[in-house]
Amino acid sequence: MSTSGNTTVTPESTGGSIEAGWAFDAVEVLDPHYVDLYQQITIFSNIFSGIVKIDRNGEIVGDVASDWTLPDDTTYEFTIREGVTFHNGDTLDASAVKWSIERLMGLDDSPHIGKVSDIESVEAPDATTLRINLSSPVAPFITFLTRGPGRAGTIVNKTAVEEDPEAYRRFPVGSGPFELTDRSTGESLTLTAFDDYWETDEEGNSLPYLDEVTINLIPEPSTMWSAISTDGIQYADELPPQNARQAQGGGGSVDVAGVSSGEWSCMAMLCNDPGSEEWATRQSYASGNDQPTDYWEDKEIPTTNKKVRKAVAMAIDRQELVEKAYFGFAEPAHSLINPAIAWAYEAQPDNAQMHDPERARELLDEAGYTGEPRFSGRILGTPTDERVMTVLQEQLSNVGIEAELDVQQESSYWDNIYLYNHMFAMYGGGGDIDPWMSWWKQLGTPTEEGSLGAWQKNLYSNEDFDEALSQSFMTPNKDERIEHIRQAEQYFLEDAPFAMTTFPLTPKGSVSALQNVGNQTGLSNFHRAFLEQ
Amino acid sequence: MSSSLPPNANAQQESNATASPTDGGDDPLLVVEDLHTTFSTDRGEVPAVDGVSFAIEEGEVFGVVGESGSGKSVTALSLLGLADGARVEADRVSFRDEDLLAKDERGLRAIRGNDISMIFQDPMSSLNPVMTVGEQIAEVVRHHNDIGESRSLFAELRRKYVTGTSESSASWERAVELLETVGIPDPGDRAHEYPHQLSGGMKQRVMIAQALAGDPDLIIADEPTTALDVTIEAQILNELLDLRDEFGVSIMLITHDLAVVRETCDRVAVMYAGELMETADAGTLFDDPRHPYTRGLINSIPRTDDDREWLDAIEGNVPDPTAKPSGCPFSDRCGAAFSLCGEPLVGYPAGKSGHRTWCHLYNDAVSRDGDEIDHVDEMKAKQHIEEYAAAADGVPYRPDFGSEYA
Amino acid sequence: MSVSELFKRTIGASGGGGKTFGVRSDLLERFGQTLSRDLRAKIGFSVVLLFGLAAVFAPMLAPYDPMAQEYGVLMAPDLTSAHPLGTDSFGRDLLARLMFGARISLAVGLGAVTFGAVLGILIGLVSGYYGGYVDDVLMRAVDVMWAFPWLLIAIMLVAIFGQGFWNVMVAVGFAYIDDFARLARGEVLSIREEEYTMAAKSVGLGDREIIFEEVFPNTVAPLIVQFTVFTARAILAESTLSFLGLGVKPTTPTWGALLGQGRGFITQAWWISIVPGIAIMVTVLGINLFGDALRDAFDVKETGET
Amino acid sequence: MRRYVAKRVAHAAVVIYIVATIVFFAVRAIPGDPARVLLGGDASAEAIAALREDMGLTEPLYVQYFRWVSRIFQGDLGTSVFSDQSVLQMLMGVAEPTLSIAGLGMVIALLIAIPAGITSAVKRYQWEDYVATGVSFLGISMPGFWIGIVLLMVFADQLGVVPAFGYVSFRQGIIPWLEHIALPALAVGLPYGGILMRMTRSSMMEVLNEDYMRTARAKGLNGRLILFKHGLQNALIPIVTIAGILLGVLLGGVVAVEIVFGIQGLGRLLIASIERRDFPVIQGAVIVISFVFVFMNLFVDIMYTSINPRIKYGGGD
Repeated sequence: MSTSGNTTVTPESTGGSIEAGWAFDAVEVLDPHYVDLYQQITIFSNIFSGIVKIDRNGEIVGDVASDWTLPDDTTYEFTIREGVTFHNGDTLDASAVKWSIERLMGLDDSPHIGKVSDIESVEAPDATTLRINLSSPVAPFITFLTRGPGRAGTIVNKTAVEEDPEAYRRFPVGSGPFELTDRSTGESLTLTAFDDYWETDEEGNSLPYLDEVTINLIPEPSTMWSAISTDGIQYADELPPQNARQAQGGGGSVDVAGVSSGEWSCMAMLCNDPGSEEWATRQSYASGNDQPTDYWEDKEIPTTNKKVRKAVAMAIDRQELVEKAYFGFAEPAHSLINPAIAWAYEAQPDNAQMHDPERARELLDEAGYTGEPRFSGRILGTPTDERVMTVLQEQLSNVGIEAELDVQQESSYWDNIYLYNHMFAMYGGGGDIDPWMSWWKQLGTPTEEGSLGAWQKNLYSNEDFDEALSQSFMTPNKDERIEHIRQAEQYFLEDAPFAMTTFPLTPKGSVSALQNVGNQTGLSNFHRAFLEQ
Repeated sequence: MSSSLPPNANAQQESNATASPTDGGDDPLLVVEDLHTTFSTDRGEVPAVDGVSFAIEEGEVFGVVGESGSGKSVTALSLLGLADGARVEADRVSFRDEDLLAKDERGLRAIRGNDISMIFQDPMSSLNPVMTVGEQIAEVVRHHNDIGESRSLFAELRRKYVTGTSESSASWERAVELLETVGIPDPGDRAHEYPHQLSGGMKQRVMIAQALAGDPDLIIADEPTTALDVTIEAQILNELLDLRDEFGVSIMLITHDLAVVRETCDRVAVMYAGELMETADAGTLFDDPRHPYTRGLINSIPRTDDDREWLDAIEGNVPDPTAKPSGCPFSDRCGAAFSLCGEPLVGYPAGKSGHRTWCHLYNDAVSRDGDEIDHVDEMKAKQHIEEYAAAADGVPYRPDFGSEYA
Repeated sequence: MSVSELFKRTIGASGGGGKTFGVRSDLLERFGQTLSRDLRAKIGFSVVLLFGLAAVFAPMLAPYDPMAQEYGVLMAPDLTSAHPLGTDSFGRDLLARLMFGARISLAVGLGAVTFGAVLGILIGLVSGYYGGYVDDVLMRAVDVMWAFPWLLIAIMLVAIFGQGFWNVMVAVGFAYIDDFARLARGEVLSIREEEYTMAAKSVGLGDREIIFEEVFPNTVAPLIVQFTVFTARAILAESTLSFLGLGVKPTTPTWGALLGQGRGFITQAWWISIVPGIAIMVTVLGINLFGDALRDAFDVKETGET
Repeated sequence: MRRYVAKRVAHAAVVIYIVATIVFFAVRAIPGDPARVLLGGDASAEAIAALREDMGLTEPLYVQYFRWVSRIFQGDLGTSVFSDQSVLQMLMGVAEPTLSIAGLGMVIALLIAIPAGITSAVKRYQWEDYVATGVSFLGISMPGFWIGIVLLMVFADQLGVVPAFGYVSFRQGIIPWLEHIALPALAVGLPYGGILMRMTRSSMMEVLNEDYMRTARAKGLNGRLILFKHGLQNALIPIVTIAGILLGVLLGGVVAVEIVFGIQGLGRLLIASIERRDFPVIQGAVIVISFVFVFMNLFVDIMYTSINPRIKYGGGD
């Protein structure tokens, strides 16, 4: 299950407006250089252009850049289209893109500044040429430049930003197919078709087809379902999976597509004692806490044993998890690379994490955990993880591991996770369209300088793995890069720092009349969507 | 009927024959015969009023006196159908020859406040705290006089909650006039005040004004002065008497205070435990009290010429209404109780017209010296009782007293 | 049950029968009478007893482990089947979960009100008895408490102290402190001037003795009624908190949590949220009926105090 | 009267100030760091420290407190940590749906409770009484949000007579506005109405036994007039106070109901803000809620004087 529709579909007639629902309680920021949440990305992708974008097959293609080349490993040269304008009428040329990138480079408080930290210089020798020079090769760099989810290459408007940077965060001006024309606090946003949008369809009709899209914020899953099943809205950015399954089975008027937005989910297992000599200081590079927790003093941490971690990974019945916790809207995850990264994804690589409770028990026996229960540990998670945790608890108990669920509100979750006082923690990522995004900060050995291991949740360290990561990061050549990625993946599977669970799919719902919404990598792009008469 | 009938029994029958509708002028204003008011409670039937008969003449002040719980208030409420939850039965309750018991709620409403109005004991709680006194009087005016002011629910509610009652309306003007009549200074301003802004005496005057507002023929004043200071009490009583003189209205004055009776009433009925003990005109009752209970009551009044060391209190308590002794309800407290007291009570006439005592001491078959019994001819006495009872039973009771006022 | 226990204890503390300094020893008797005569009391008491017993003996009576997941998820209720009240979205038996949920919901409800009552009554007694600036200070504090809508207090407390049985209990109970304080104070003020308190003072009893041995026993009747009514409300409050995800522990079955979990399935599996809702309704209704009967029996005037 | 109102307003202001102070310190006692929430869970320690500094969270608590207080007195509730919007503006945005639901809920409650309570009292121990009492018992025995769920199921999902979600401002039309808030208002109004109905019933029963009601009958007025002209206002006197006190119950109910119906109101904002530790918004919301609560009660008290002429505030002006 990935994308639906195809680019060559054209409508018999155009126009019309739709109501859409976003499962979100407050959009707030829409300035792409600040946006951090996927629901925001799916909205602004309709408002902005990027240097490049992801097409419906998951490939990176040009957006305002018609083409690009890599003269060497550290230089990107883009050809910028002519005749592109911002919603306020400003011309979008190479210098406008240059300004946009340089703006992000100067935003200390942006979560995306890291994506442009290797840029040495940006040049715009003429209106259609943009050159970016990197200080060292960065293989995932091009993915950072997609309008969404990359964000670094999403082009903001100089005039509007300089006029009122505060207002711009909430009410941005872009150059995408729709312009934001109205928003009321927390409740709804109106996207109106941008008349001067540069792109046309294959028959020369101007895009977008729709006149207006009203985005309603409907954080309540059940309300979302009520809304779309009674035609109160025509599109749901995210349906509750249980209702999505109902829609698929019931043959009603709602079409559902389960799409991967580069999401992966796992249970991170504490690999080292934060209070140990080796980690006391090292953990602070990730957590920022100088004083490691003394929670584990005089306590045993079974998961520091590789065999135990592998056993836990084998205890998980991913198919059951998909059914029970996701109502089918997920794929079993046997390794870390998610299906949205089509070019690197392998469903079951060698040594993949497979359900094998027998072997799990053997491994636990070998590790010396033979009691009843074999051992007990706490799983940290947020309320959204609750269903998964509940199923996991049952599955772990089947191999003799007693798990206590510790469900915390998100903010307390983040406080707790960097204390390293839970043996297990629910963890994952989204919008990961390059393998680098899923493991560089998450699993590299934390260092005092640089981003490697900066997000360590479970104090994993393997020098060989680190080396493989570095290689894959510095090799833009896809074929060579994949070698390094496979290598790193094998270290990951051997050490099992994460017990992988699933690659969640986002159920996107639309009424039958609404066609051709672009759902690649979990987006909800309306620029070619139309209403059937 | 034999000659052994008590002489007055004959008289009753005769005068009854003369009481015809065309002869209303001679008729009493209100006639009550054999009134029974019974409450049903968890503990059984409570006969609050148990066979009471009396009549009130035009222009007279008729006192009903008794201890609390003797049934005097219930008697009054029964007349107007205001005794909630009670079963009211009587041989006759007629007002100006209209049968009050036969009337439905609607018919009674036309009587209440219009022909018969009431003044209650506690003016504090009996006036509506959230309405101006003027409006409380004016609404009676409106409802019982055709003065061309709408009295529909809607109009009344609008008056109360929205517009207020117009000062120039006839009803309001009349209310102010009535306040003046009952002796309230600055009646125009006072009419706009709420009850809590007035003193107790003033409030009772308001009650009186309200009672007058429908031009009634009879005002039932239920303990009108009990809640008031003694000085105010006299003023209010005088006010009532003045009104009687001025408007010729009859007053039924219910009180537990014999001193009040002596000063205001023309005639008096003494009640005990829901039954009549003695009726007489006021002078006679105090000069020649015959019933031991009446005498007890009178003796318990402090007097200026008192040389007694102790006031004579009546020993004991009013009997539990669900467990009254048979016969005379007072017998268990009565110092003069004797063998006949368990027999059904009948009213024995005394020398003076209208004086009647419900006490077997006055049975002809009892020979005595004062309250000292010499001899009782039981047989003859019981025969007498039966005869009196038979005379009262089935024959409309025509009180023969009060003819001097007729 | 607990009401009558509390009842006996307070009556017992005041010296049992007899009319020492005006203590009403007839309350227990009236309680018994109410129970035997009043239909409301009978129904209410039976319902509370039924749910109470189901809660206490849940481990023995429940047909399944409340956490055990069966693969055939979302089973509709069918009274003749193995799952008479159906199963939830994990295939867990709802009847079992309901019974275990009753443990938490009832315990939190009772505990919360007990907490509020103990603190509130203490404040009210002290405030009413001493008067003066003690009264001023305490009542201002109560005023401040009152200016917070209860849910706000509860949410803040849970946010600060975290989720958990005791925390939720305190959070819910906190809202009742001011009501009990006001009620107790009012009762004390009306009793303080009465003869038996004067009498107690005149025979040289100390303040504490007078408060706890003379004044308190005389405030018992309205407090018991209040206690009953608030227990009903506390159960509702707990369910609201759990529904908002701020209850005992997200994974513990409580009625409110069951309801909250069922909300997402309303269109496919109405029973998951309807059944616990009915359980809440019936229990609270039972308690309310019982409280109402008690109110009549003890002749306590209805107040709208929350 | 004026003096009394001034005194009460001053008193209310003090209460709100204390409430606000308590909340100021209470929110800072909530574990969790707004800087981390804002920057995302994986933000670097330096970035978080920098932001904390920026937000003034590194200063001593008393400095933060006094700065905050001085701003409050200038009518500045601060800016949201999360959205950079003015807190006042945010609150204004969400207050409308909440107040709409609470207001309509109260109207529904009163419209149900008062007639039902009166009928019940007048027809005591007759079927009307049993029906009304039974319904009110049901009302007070159900959680408001559950009533909401049931209503949503029946009227929105099954019958489709009203929209299932969201809020439409009354500025966009009264009918759509009512359609959107009818069910939520009913859900908050029913429990509130249940309590009020029972109060009305007992209050009315008491009034029916009052001497002045007997007086009114003795005046020969008809039953309905006696009931509505003489009885109603007296019976409402305690109800008004109670209605004010119960406002807390109602406001509490709105929070959960907003969530059921997916309405962006004050309650939702408050809960979301607590979840993301948005201190200024939490503080602002609490101040606003206490403000509404305290002043509604003040308003109720003043109304009380107008329907109860016996009360004269201000020590015999």
